[in-house]
Amino acid sequence: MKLVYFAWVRERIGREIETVALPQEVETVTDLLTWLKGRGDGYAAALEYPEVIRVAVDHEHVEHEAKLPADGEVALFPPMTGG
Amino acid sequence: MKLVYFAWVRERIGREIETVALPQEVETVTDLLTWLKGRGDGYAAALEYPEVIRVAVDHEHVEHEAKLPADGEVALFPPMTGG
Amino acid sequence: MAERCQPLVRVEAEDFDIAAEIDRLTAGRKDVGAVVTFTGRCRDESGRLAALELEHYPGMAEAEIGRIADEAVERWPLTGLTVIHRFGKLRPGENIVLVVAASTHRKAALEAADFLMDYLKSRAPFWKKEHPAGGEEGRWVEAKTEDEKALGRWGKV
Amino acid sequence: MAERCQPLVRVEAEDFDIAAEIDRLTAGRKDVGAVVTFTGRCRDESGRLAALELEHYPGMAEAEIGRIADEAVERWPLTGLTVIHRFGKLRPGENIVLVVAASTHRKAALEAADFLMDYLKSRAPFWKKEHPAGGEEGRWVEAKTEDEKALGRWGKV
Repeated sequence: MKLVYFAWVRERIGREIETVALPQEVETVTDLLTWLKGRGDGYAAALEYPEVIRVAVDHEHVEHEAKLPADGEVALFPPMTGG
Repeated sequence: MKLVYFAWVRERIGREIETVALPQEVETVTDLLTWLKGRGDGYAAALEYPEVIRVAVDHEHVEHEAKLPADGEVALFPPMTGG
Repeated sequence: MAERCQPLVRVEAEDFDIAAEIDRLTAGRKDVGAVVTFTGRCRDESGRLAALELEHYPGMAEAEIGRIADEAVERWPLTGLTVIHRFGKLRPGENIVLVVAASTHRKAALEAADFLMDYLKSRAPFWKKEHPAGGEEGRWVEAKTEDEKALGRWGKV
Repeated sequence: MAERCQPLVRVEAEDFDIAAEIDRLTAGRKDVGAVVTFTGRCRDESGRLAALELEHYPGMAEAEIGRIADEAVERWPLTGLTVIHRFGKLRPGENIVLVVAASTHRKAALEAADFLMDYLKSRAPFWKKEHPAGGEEGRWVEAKTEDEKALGRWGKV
């Protein structure tokens, strides 16, 4: 699975992009956030309040309850401040 | 009293501007419309439905119940269609 | 609350330059977060309109638009407001009216432009006459009751 | 009901030309009665902002703005719609975002521009970082709950 990070999520994690092999029990967006949080201090800092993290799968916003696709690009970022 | 007319009120009356001496009993805008209506066919055609006529005194909209000033410019015109 | 801006009102036959009017309200300024322009244009979907003739009441047109603009700068925290209304014969595709509202915040600029257009339609002393292609006699455009009703949204002015 | 127009969406670093964008939606056309432009600008009343840095998600930014624009042309009878969002470092007084909505009728153009801005604020994948004058570390702008609430006005999208 390709993961991409933006804004302070990217800064705290310390990378823009990475490819991960997800354990089988990671099925939903919420599962992914919980799993990532355990990968180190940067991840823990970025995902301290997972409920504020916005997630997109293949360029479309998804809810945290959404199932992850078998493959694709999952993006994690803070609430948007464009416009 | 100076009277000015616009749009189809002007066209039906057949003039843009005139100065009239009002009889003493003409006190309000409604009185003026009634009095003008009796001045000839053009006036009668222009003021057939006096309730639709808009009136301004010295460049400010006024209601038909308003008292006329002793002197000044009174404008009669149809509902506006600017913008 | 910031000082109220002084609206610019023009009633003229010539066309306006939208970019220049935006520039007038924004050049060199760092306090303008949002600029809204509304342009009303002469429209003819039927192909039967030769021109729209806009008659106005000189003096009152400027005064009445000025009153409406002053009301807008009292209601919304605008950093700038410009209203230009043309008169004379305009062909389909030509500009009729321009409102430019600038503010620190976007809602103020949008609402002020909306308010201005509602009031210009029903309160500014302008009258439109449609001149059909073919040279027949022109026809005065009738006021729409929906325009009058739209004013209800803004309360007492 | 007229055919739906195809919105134009651009995400780019360069500044935009508002007059040229209006022209694109109106030149040679007699069916456009109203054009609304909304310009969002980089603002700094305090004098302490050196630049605003706009990060975006390439690919998704265009796709998401495209979805919002498509929704707008379904909801309102627009004759044209353009949305341009800049990214990169912008200084106070510079343009950030432009919406141009054209329609036969004024309410459609105004409402569509208002809708677009509400959705761009809270749904388009852009993030603002403020770089203070003096060279200290930049600070990410926090999303406003009022922006999120503003979406409630438009029902389900």
